Amino acid sequence: MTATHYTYWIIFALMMIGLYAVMSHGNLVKKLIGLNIFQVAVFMFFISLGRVDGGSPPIITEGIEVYSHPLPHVLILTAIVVGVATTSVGVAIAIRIYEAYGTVEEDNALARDAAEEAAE
Amino acid sequence: MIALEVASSVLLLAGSLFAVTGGIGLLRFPDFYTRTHAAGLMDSAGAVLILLGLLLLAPDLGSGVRLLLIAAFLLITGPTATHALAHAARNDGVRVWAERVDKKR
Amino acid sequence: MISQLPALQVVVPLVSAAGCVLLRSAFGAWLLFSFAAAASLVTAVVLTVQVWDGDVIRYEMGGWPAPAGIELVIDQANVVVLLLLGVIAVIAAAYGRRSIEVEVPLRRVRMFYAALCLLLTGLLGIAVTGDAFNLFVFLEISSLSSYALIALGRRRRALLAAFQYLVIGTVGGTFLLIGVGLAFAVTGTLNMADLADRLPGVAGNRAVTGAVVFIFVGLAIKMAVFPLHAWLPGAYSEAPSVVGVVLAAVGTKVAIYAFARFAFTVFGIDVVFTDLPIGEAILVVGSLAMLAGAGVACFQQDFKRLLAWSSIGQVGMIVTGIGLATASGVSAAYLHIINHAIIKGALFAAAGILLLRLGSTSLDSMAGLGRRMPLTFGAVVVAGLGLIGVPPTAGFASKWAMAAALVEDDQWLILAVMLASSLLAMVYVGRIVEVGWFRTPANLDGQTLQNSEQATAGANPGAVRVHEQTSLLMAGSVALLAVASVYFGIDASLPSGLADGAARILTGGSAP
Amino acid sequence: MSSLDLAEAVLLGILLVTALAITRARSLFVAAMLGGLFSLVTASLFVLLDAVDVAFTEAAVGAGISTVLFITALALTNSQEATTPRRRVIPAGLVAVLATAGLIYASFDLPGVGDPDSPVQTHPITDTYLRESQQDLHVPNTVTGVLASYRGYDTLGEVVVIFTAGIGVLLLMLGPRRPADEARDRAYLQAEYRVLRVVSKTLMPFILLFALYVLLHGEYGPGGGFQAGVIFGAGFILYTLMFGLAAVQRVLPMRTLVVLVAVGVLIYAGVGVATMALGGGFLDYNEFNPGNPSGGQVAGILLIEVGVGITVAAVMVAMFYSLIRRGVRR
Repeated sequence: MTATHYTYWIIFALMMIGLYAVMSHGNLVKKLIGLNIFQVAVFMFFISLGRVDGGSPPIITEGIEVYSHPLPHVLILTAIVVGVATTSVGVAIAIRIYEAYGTVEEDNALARDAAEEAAE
Repeated sequence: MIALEVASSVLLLAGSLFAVTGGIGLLRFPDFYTRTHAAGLMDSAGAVLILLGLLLLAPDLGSGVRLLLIAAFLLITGPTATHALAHAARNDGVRVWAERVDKKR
Repeated sequence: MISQLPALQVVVPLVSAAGCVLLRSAFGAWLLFSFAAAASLVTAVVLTVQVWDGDVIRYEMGGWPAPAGIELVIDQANVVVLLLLGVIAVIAAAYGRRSIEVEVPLRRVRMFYAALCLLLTGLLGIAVTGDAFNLFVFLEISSLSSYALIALGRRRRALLAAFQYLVIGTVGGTFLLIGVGLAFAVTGTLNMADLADRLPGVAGNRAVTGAVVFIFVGLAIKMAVFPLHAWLPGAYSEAPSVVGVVLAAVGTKVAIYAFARFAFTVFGIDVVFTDLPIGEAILVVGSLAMLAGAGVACFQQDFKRLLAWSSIGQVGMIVTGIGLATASGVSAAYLHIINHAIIKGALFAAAGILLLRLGSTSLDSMAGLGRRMPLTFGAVVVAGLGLIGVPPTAGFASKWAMAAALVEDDQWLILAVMLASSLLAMVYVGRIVEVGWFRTPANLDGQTLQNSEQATAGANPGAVRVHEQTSLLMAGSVALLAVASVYFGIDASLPSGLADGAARILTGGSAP
Repeated sequence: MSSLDLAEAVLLGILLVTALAITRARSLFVAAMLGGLFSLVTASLFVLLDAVDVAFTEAAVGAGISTVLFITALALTNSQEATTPRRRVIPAGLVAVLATAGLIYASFDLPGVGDPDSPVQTHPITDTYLRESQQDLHVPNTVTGVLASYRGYDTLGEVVVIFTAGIGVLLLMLGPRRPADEARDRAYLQAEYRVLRVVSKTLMPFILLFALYVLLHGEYGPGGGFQAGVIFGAGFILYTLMFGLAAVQRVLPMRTLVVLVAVGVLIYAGVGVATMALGGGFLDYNEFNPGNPSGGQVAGILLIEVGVGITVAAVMVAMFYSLIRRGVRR
């Protein structure tokens, strides 16, 4: 273990904040924003795995010998796209929920469903 | 060479000063319009000065041209964004700050 | 041609999805989906024949040898899943023809089929890949398409169910990603076979433990293992009927396959079951799931919800088999994957017919069903007997195999739990029979099926009327699955042959 | 501590503060804008960590698309959040703390950040990607090489994810357009937005040109089909904002967009099918030019990047169309 582990720990703290935001908030949009923070923190973790001290971006240039590892970059490019795809579908569903329930608070919507059920 | 570096440092420092002033303005100014002004300053003057400072240190022509292009782009979009913000605020009926509003608090 | 089959298995439904969007007619989209489904089934059958003797087919994507490139791996452990997916896709194509027409507005039908193709692509992609990160990508394809499909359910709570599934499913997917990242950090590779080679070299590493835990928790969410099951009842019961059939039959099963793949071939029995108490944890969780799932199912007022809770219990039983980590346990788990897919497929398909004919799937509306719709009711009862595990149904065959595996491992307590859950299954299936056979039907006039969007718009001019006739294709799909669930109980040689082969590959220690 | 480490620490600190501010903010507009800031700072951090391609994408997607999506969602729903019920706080906190504890436990056996002897750096594929790729592909940007060739199948999956999201959003959002919407469009056009219109009209060709540059230059510098698609889509979104939906739809009707979405996917998958037909594996670009494999690789990479760009741009614009149509309906 070296001193450089602090990077990991801050990244983990960011993950924790994101995960907490996803689960503790009842507002659907806020949940999605929290999900974004959580995912972006995971992306940082991957990117930090590819880093080499004294390295350069992995674009081969004459005179440069040490490059960071390109694989994590490739993976995270894909993962970023997956993340935004999820966000867009989530936003679409949230808008539909607002139109159907008149609220984007999960608890209110659940309560309205329960009331509907009781009325039946 | 040294003259270039000094000139560049001066520009960079001036740019940073604008950025910091803009930030302080954003926090301390009393209403939306003055804050937008501060933010616009940060955007245009601060960023462009820093880019010019970097331009003096540019290692080759390619980077220099890119820096110039970025500066030109910022000079167009920065004020436009500020304009759009102020315009939207005015359409939305945001009031301009006046001294007496402050005294009431 | 034959050598390209592993890639075609994924590419055909993928291209069909794009084709569905380009076509101008709903019928054309249906034809294309049917073609994709049939092609998947045929491909899966040919691949099964090729690996029947225990061979492993490796396919290098882009011509790059692994681990630099991505490889597809076909062996006995995943052809079972491919076959199931093919069969269920074909059933969905036959069943969906009418069901989608009724439940989905016409202007959305083409894209609906495109989304079904994508769901199939995603699930097949998970099954064939030999790369840990690629598995994540295809997991997300299948998840995204299922979120959208579930949200199209007729009631507004489908939207809420889809959103809840989206949030928890994405957290699960991201957990998987974290786990893959940890494994990558200590091995430098993402290829499953290469991971399996290099992980023993770093045994006892805390990062490997972390990788195991995060990957398994992530997949457990997708598998809906108790207590991470919260998304399942809403998602399965509110989805459009055809989506319910596909998800209930194969949705969680593919995640279970991925779980088994990671447990046995990537990390290996030594790391997962010997060094770490994962096996014990799975047994505890699986037992709780069996009891909780079956227990809660007994109190449901809605047929689909009852079935969904029953699925949670059945998934518990399957993971218990995997948790034993013995050849007979894994074989029993695979057998139950097959049988449960058929049984639940039949039941959800029957529920779709009820929705069409009765306008509702509540148990109350099923009163007197035995007299009004004897054939559908008969299929429900036959499949229900399979859930309990009454001989000679397929459910009996897999429960018997599971019981034998438990006895072999001296897990008497879990055997008792399994029997108790079967008793509970008898209670909830009994309720359905009681309602359908002994209660008199309520007045059904004027009930309508409403699209959630139309309902919220206030007026509902386009509301679908209750149908007088059951479509032949839908009834045929249900009948086929119900008959299969009995046939595989009487002659279990095909499913047990497949399951034994899978168990041999997974627990025999051979590379993926 | 070098100046780079210092910059990294400062950025991480800003990220922590921003993340906390996001969870605390009651106004969702504030939260959404801070989310954009979070992504932008993350992009800067990625530059420090040598991941320029990822930084480019994160800035375009995280700070750009995601923020637009959230703002649209807020415009169509509520912008204030209710207070969090206390019963949610404890289980959420427990799970978050447990997950983080697990990660920190695992991190004690992780190699240090930047360690040149870590398993990741010493694995043979590192050499394949950084050295051998220069003979096999002749693509200096190894990220593009790995993305489009070695792991081209993953990237196909990525395009399919975008495609799926597009299909999903359209399925959920599409509705018929009503006469009242057209009237509202006209009213919008009469509003005073002259400065914005002139500026965006002037910038439009440059934005599209830049998108093409990013697409074609992806083999030599940061960029590629995905980033190009985002920029291209952003250009059209800007134009829509300034001149209204009706004006843009004359150039790019919804039906054309939907076709383009599928065409991009078909180009990518079609390249794979073509290589199969030529006798190679799926996406084995060597088959395009058996005499000169690296030439075939460059051609294949360019083709699939075009497919990616088309799908991404079309999906973005289609999503935006369907979202703002929804807004007009209300």
